[in-house]
Amino acid sequence: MKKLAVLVTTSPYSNLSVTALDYIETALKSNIELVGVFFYQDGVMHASKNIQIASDEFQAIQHWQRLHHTYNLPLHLCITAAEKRGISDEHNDSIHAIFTVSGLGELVELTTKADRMVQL
Amino acid sequence: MTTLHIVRQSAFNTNDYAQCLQVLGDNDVIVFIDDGCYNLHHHLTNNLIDNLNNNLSKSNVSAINIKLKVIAQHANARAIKINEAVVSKIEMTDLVSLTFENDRVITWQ
Amino acid sequence: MAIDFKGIKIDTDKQGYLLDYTQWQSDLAQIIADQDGFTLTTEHWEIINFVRQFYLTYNTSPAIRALTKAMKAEFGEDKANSRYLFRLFPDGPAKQATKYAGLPKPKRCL
Amino acid sequence: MSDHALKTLAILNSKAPYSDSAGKDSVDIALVFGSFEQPVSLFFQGDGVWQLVQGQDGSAIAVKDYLKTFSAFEFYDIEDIYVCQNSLEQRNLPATFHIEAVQVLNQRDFAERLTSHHTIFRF
Repeated sequence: MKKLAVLVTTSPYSNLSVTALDYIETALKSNIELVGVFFYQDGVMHASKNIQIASDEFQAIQHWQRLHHTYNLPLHLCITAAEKRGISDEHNDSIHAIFTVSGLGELVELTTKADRMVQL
Repeated sequence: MTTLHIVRQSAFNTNDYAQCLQVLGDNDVIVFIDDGCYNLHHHLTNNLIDNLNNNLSKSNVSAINIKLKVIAQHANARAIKINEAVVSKIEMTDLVSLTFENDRVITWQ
Repeated sequence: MAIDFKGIKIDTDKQGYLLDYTQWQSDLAQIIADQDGFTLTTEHWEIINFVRQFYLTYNTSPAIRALTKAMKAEFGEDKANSRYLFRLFPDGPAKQATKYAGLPKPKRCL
Repeated sequence: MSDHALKTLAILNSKAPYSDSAGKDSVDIALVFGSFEQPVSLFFQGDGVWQLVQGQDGSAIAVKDYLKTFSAFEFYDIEDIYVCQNSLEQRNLPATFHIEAVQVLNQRDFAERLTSHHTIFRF
């Protein structure tokens, strides 16, 4: 089975995350093993509980939740990049439960595990 | 050994696409997604196609036999016409397949 | 959080790391270490000085492997290894030596 | 162990150093891969070449000068550093840098070296 990992560096209020989600879901449906998604730079904003997007606009978080629950998709968060943007797992936990608090070591791990690591 | 180049930005706005063209190798694949679709209107793409057709290595393109593709849905949404004689329409499933058919991926964003 | 040092208030974070590394002086190291109930020996000082110098030169605190590599030339193989460093600093040399050297808390993601 | 076979990483730097954190974010990744003994090469293209210019001082504009960290690359086994000759010429920059061991490559060699890596990140 082919193994894919994805590095997400674009924020949930950029329309680019629609493409990242579409790409990942298409891969999952194509029977490709997603070893994990790593969120870095503005990509970490996806994990914020405090983001509210108007109900008639694209809700990236709902799709991450769906993919996480349907496919057991690991979602790793660079905690330093997150804390820099006001997202923290300490007091007033502001991280959606589907995300795993990680470090860049996890990015190394995903890169070595995957046949392809794609930045989106 | 080939590279899949995913081009996400308009060359009217950034140099990403121009930089991509600098590192092309023979038989590489370029896929335009998101605002990269606008590059179908950019002279860099016309130049590239001319060079590929003439099999010349003038301008900054020395590679030959580059395949140009665009995600149809992304181009259609932007009312970008696709000249299928030179650029092939693909779907997201094709992009996923291309990820593994080529040896590596560079995202130009 | 703050340390009162010779009448000057030195701000720290809640784990005791200085907020401004330029306020550090060598007399402060043991005071910071006291908060952890930790006594600094000559061997600790070698590492603390080395880590601080590394930071001042490269604007980053070294990861453990880079630290041992950098130490090789100055200290030789006996000391330039992670076993030696962890024996000196049981909480981890990256976390502990940087703290007593007055350097910023290492990033959580590293 | 095929799962953990060494996969070479190239980081392609395309942004000037000070206006955003891309250059710093890129160095952080390079240092971590180096710490985990994963081969990593650095490439500088386009405005990325400004990161190598001598005599810069981020502190003058209150930016943490992460460029100083480049001098520590040897301790992280980061030894393969390449810059695009075209990009230097376009900016009228000399091939002198604030770190040693930078290799200037013409377009073809730059492309070939870059695409000899398994994974490529671009910042």
